[in-house]
Amino acid sequence: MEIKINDRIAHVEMISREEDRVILSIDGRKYEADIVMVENGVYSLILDNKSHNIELIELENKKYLVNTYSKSYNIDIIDAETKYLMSRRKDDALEETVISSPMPGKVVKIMVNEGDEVKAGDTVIVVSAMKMESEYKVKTDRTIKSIKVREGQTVNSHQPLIVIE
Amino acid sequence: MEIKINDRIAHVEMISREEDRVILSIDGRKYEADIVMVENGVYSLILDNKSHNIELIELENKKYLVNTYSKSYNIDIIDAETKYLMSRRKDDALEETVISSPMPGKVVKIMVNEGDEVKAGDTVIVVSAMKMESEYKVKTDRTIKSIKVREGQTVNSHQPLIVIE
Amino acid sequence: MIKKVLVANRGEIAVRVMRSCREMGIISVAVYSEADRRAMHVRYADEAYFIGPSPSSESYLNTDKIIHAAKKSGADAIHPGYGFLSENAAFAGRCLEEGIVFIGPSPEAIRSMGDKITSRRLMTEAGIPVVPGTEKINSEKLALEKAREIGCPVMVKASAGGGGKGMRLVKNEKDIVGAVRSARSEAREAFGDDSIYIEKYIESPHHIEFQVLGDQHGNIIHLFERECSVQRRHQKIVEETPSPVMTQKVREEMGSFAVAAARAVNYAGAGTVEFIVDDHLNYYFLEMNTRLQVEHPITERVVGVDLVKQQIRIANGETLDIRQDELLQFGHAIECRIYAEDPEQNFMPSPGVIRHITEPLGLGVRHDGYVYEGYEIPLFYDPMMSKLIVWAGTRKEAIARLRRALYSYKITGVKTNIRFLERIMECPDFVNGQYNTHFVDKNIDFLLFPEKHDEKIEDVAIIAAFIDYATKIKKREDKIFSKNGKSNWKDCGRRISFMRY
Amino acid sequence: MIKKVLVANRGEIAVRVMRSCREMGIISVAVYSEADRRAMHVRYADEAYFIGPSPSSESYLNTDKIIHAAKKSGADAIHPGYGFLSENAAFAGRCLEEGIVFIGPSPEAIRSMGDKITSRRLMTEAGIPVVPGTEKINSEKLALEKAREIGCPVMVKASAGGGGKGMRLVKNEKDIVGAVRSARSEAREAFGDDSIYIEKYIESPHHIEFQVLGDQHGNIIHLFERECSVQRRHQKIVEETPSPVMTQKVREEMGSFAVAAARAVNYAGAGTVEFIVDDHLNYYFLEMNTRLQVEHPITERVVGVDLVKQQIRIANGETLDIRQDELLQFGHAIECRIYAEDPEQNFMPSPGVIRHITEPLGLGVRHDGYVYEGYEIPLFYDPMMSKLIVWAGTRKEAIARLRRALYSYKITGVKTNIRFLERIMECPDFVNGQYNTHFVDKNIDFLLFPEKHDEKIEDVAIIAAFIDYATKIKKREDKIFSKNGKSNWKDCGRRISFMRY
Repeated sequence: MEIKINDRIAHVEMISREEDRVILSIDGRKYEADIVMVENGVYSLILDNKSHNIELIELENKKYLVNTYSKSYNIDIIDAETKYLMSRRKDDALEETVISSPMPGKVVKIMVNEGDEVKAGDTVIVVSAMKMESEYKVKTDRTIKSIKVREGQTVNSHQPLIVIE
Repeated sequence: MEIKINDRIAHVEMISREEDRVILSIDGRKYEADIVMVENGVYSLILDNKSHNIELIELENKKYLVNTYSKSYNIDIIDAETKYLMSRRKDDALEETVISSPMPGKVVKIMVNEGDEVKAGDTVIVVSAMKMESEYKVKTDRTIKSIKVREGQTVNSHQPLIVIE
Repeated sequence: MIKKVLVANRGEIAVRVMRSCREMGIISVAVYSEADRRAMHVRYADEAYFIGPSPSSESYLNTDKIIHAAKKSGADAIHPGYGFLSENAAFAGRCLEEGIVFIGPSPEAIRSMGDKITSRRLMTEAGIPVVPGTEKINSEKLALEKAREIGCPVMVKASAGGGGKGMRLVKNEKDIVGAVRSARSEAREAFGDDSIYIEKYIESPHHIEFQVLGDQHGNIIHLFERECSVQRRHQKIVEETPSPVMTQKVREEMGSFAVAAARAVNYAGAGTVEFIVDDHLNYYFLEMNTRLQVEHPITERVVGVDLVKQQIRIANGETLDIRQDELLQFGHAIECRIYAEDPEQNFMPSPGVIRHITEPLGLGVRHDGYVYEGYEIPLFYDPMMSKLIVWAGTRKEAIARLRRALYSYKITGVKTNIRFLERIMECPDFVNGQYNTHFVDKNIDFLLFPEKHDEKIEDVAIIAAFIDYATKIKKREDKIFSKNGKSNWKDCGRRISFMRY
Repeated sequence: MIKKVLVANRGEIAVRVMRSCREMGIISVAVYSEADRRAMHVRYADEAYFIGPSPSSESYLNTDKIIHAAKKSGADAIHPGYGFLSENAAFAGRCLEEGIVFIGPSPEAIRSMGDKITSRRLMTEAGIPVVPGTEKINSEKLALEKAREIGCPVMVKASAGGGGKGMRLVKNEKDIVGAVRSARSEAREAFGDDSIYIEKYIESPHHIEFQVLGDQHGNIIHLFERECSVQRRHQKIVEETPSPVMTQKVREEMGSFAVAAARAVNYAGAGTVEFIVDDHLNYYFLEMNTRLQVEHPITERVVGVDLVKQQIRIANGETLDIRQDELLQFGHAIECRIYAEDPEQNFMPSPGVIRHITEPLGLGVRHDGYVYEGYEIPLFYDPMMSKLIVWAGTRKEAIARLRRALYSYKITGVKTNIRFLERIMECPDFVNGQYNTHFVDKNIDFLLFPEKHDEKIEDVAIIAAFIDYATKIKKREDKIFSKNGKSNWKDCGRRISFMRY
């Protein structure tokens, strides 16, 4: 099975599992670990007698945000089902793009109208959250396909704000 | 509906409920409260502008341990279903009694054998937990019907240890 | 005597004020907006009053609603915390009119110190050094004269200015005329007013402030300094006391000036006199904050005084029970502010639901927070979640302790600046006590990009995610199994457990 | 130099030791039993080694397994914490043999102080007051003579005794012969040995102890006293420093004796000299604990010294960096121990799964714990979950602060003694500082039965339970509804929300 961690794709195989003791290989390296979930979403992992605490947040099915002591990782589990879905999705890619805010906020200003042609670097929308305004720009020349929100509206994180093509 | 709190039976009626705002009556007293679950099992209740934090532990269906700031209460919800079951159970009551430990522990010693006749005040079993031994006695003259555990065994809280009749 | 205090604030400071109230046997009253029904200050308070919609302007900044709640609850005093109405002279005056004690200085003191020009004049009159500078200037000749007087480098600033517009840094006298000319033209363009003024430019400024306490009977003391130069975008993020650059002589001088500054406005209450200090320990009055500061706990820790209790006692009309010569700085304290923000995305706020918290504990650690597991940080207010304050006998040990505390401090669900703060504690400039307000900019690469790519740690992350996934798959399978009555998982588990010995 | 420390312990003390290791840049190694895989010390440590089954005798008390783990991990030192192997001279000796630093005193010091008779003799030789008493006595005549010498009241105790058997309190001289006779007969019956000894009976005993630190170069200091008289079943539950009954003169005397006691056994490390003190401040050496005490944090707080770091430095062979005359007691600290137990059921331990914790925070509060939400307190070890330590400028304020902290300290899932501790803080005898080791027995009614029946609070509990029940019923109904596609709950919710303004 494959697991994507940031930009790396690792090959992972379970060799054995007996209760908390697991043996597995990652990209050919063999690991023998003792792993238990100690709190909701928090694992204690003892590997070569080193003690690790790892926090897992399941963002969506098979997608995790994983915090080790020093760093956060985005991890995707790529099992057979995911692979199949990925192969099907490929054709649709890049057809349209959605601008969204990574965090919830309030739409301060919409700088464009539907149908507008915008240049690379143009700001299309300004969203504020917690005393700070963020400007969202397009990276290449595009056309505004549709505007999904109105000024003053409260929006969730990752909610589509503007669709460009 | 009736709610049993320790030894008191209170009559409770919901008058209205709109989101977090509830109006209800308890033994004829009318309460208008703002109540929300803030954490898993923890309620914040504002009643006449007094702020209360109440922790609920559901021991089993319709049975709660409720902690207010100053005190713990055992609360049973007595709805129609419960009443029906209670009326049915009445006949079976007092037929046999189970001796159990309120906390998990280890059986140190069993002082009786099945079939033994014991006198009021006799110790039948000793259970230890966390450096402390507790002796369990019978309150009236009884006969040992069956012994469910053996010496040295680890037992859970409320697990039947000895059945007497 | 104050018996019931309404806290006109939210977040950690509201809880912190209520804690001291509780210790004094005073009933605490919370007010809350729509977004804050579940907030900790509402849960912690004895009483709670709803005051309106989430935006501060319709709730925490709404004087009428707060006064109304105070009246309804029978509170005899209002503590404003910091921010919101804490430096609002009109609100302080309104409390007076309504017969409610405002736990803070007089409206006059707030007003005088709130106005840059008035406070500068008052301080100059009281003999307190201010940043050398001029009044409005309209002639290039006068500008040149004044710049010579002050000595370069100087800043030319537009009187009507803001946002850096009409501002020029002049390092050599010969550039002054050109700078004045272009600043005026830019100011005219931007603000329709081309008057400018000149101020000495402090090259490596430290932000050092002194805590003061004054009672209503004219007694004023200072509780030493706080070094607040670790800032990003003019926002303090780490504060410490004593300041690593301070000397005993300068401390005493600045302390006396801080007391004099407070005296100049008949200050009663807790306040902070801010100075700008250069590398040679030349210091200039900057402003006075007429309220409790976010960073007050480091003073509390090193001096051993509960500042909120002192505020309440002073508001009660009591005489200060601490004498200046009794005070000493015992050991070293550092505070850092924990924000829900993403340092890697230009410190963008990261509101959301707190999934899991592990709070740092133990020797020398104070933690003033208000978020809890399951709590959703609202969009409407400041993203600061908590303050971590450590104390130790020495600065070196305090830094080690803060690193230890940050190491075990975990908040998931939102992004935080915890790792960024750890990097500050590892940064040589900070460790050596050699920093000024340019610290973050100067060290930003060190602070932001600490990690080497470590495949071993990646593998650890992979193991955890993989096991979580595999466990879920297994559970799903077991469910199907057990429905067919064929599961022998338990037996298997027992056997393995047995085999471990 | 010590670079890696194995902590041969569990629970809060293991975590506490590791925290100081982390601050010193020392790698920490945990050992754990079967029951402790999920314990906090395993999670907090840098490394973790499994050492065997849950019973202590097969894990934490098993010298071989611990030494083996130390060797395997490459630890150069072992910290024993308190309890378990901390006062085991053989274990300390074994570490020496294996070339591992034992962070504690020499085996000889442990052995001397561990034996009542040896330590009593050594102390007497060093001129330290011990409880007046006799050696073994086999004649009634001698007993009478000695009892006269000591002065009534006296205790007659069986030499081989234990559990109160063969013990007699004698208040009047005339009763001495009868008491000796019956004690001997009872002792013969119980232990097959009828020798007895006589000791002065201290009527209102205070348990006061002094913290000492000695290095390997003969420097020994004391860090003042701790008052530990609040006990139940000889188990301390609340400790404070300074002691409310202490005077400066007696403090200095006792401190000198504590140092002398340590010097008598060439003590190196942190240790505690326990005294029994009567109401007139007559004091007698009781015993020396040759390890860190549970209650060490109150000393740390008031004196400003990290005792674990000092232990490690001393074990490193460093010279003490603190001089006696530099030390002072700054303010007042109180510790209370939080147990998983049921005060209303004769303090029966209450193990179980921790459902929910709200930790007290803020000014002057230190919290040393190890349990977390979802953690199951094992059956095999001590039921102490944490220690709450508060500091304030005065004793009165410290009590108020501890009450405040206990108020907001919540642990559900297991029963705790938190309310019991709050009652101690409200109890007049404690508040007035007028208590001795009889405190809990004397005030048990006050401590155990605080609540008046309050129907209003019952109603609050009823509301919460009722709403929880009703919400569950509603959810079940909604589920059925929504399956039929008929739910209009959301619209309804919106309408009501709108109507709130």
